[in-house]
Amino acid sequence: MKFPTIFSISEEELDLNKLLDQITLTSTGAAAIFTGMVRGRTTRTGKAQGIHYKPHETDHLEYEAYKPMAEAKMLQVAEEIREKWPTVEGIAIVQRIGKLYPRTPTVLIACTASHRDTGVFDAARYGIDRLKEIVPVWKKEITPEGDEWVEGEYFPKPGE
Amino acid sequence: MKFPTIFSISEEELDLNKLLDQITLTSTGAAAIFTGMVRGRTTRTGKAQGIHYKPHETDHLEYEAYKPMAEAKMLQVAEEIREKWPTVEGIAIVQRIGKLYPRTPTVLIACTASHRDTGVFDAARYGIDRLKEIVPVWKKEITPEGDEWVEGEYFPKPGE
Amino acid sequence: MHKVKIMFFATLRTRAERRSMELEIENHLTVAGLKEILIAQIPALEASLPSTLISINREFAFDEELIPEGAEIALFPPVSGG
Amino acid sequence: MHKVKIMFFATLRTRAERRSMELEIENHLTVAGLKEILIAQIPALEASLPSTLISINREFAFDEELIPEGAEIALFPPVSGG
Repeated sequence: MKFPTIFSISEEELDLNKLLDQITLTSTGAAAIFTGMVRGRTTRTGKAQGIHYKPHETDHLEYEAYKPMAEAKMLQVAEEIREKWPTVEGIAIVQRIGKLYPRTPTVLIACTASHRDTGVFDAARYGIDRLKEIVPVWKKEITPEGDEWVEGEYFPKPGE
Repeated sequence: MKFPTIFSISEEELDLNKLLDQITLTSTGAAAIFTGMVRGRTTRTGKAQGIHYKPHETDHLEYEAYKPMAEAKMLQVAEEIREKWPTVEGIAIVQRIGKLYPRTPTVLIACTASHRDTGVFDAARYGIDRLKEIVPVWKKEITPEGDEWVEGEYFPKPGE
Repeated sequence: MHKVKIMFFATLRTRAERRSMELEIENHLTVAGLKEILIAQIPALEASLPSTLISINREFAFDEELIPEGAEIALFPPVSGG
Repeated sequence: MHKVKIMFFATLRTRAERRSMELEIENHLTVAGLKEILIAQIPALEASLPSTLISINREFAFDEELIPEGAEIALFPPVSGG
């Protein structure tokens, strides 16, 4: 059987209903979906997952992508998910780019399976973690204090 | 601050975009969403989470709920989530009832937080597991071979 | 004596052949006592009683509990939503 | 000699003050060799080079790798999507 894999860099609004429908098969009984949104207000201090945080306000984010490589790496993330969780049926990985304001969903990773105890939650979590490591997308943060490119800190190894 | 909690038994189509929007605050940066769908074809054999499976086809499911108690128990699930994961911001728990056909989303549990490493995935997983234990909703399965009520096997303890 | 409302869901509704009933019960009746009365009135309920859940005023209830005046009672099998 | 296309993204684009360029390079040039040439042409790149990722034909590339003919090369900082 051929399982659906959706991966794209898009300027369109994310439509969760449509994306979920596209990865739902007759045998599907469960979906785990992660979405990330633009935070208008960040209160965390310190460092987590390579990002230094200090409390601040965000007016908006400007996302850019190296589109053909980003889509190729999204497909790679999907293939890694299928290797680790062979029970996963459909996978959707979509990154929205452009000028995005607080509360707007920017990224979606969704995995479906026949049952919920098959690793779908872990698979979606792995998907967003990997996207933030190897998919060439960057965001510039526009705050009341000025503009700044956000940089990750993951350095891919040969073969990634 | 007052965080939004949505809980309902509904006969309407689940609108993921709308539900996500309703639990997204200015401080929100991450959402983990679980949805369950009607399986038209089940291939699992054996027993998992109290349900005996044998391979079969499903024409449709008919859901019924003891609505006021179900909504009260959904609110309880949300409160349990907030106690275990105090960083969770918004929570949505919606169970659709009525006659539902394969590929149709039947239930949604969504948790939002400022960042994804705050337990949102675990919180959503806990939410669906608890819903399937204590929220009084039942489904009748209509198959080519006949109709059968599906019964869980969880017996709530005093105080649940 | 006081009156309570009893509702039946899913397989219990099928067995009881009704959605709900009203019942006049004595004060200080326990959940266990109510079960005996119900089985006497609706013998079909007995077979599924070991796997029947009971709620009083929308909270799960247990054998030793007393049934308060005007209680909203429900009988149903272990839940299977999702 | 052969021609390659080089693209710059995010902070690297800002530093290089351009989105892309074409470059005539000798055969058997390594990624490390390319970096030296680029720094000579665009000195502003040097400061961020330790945290610059390089891709060749849409795969991450590393110092010892040879640059194939007609390669599509990109320079960018560690990714920050999501």
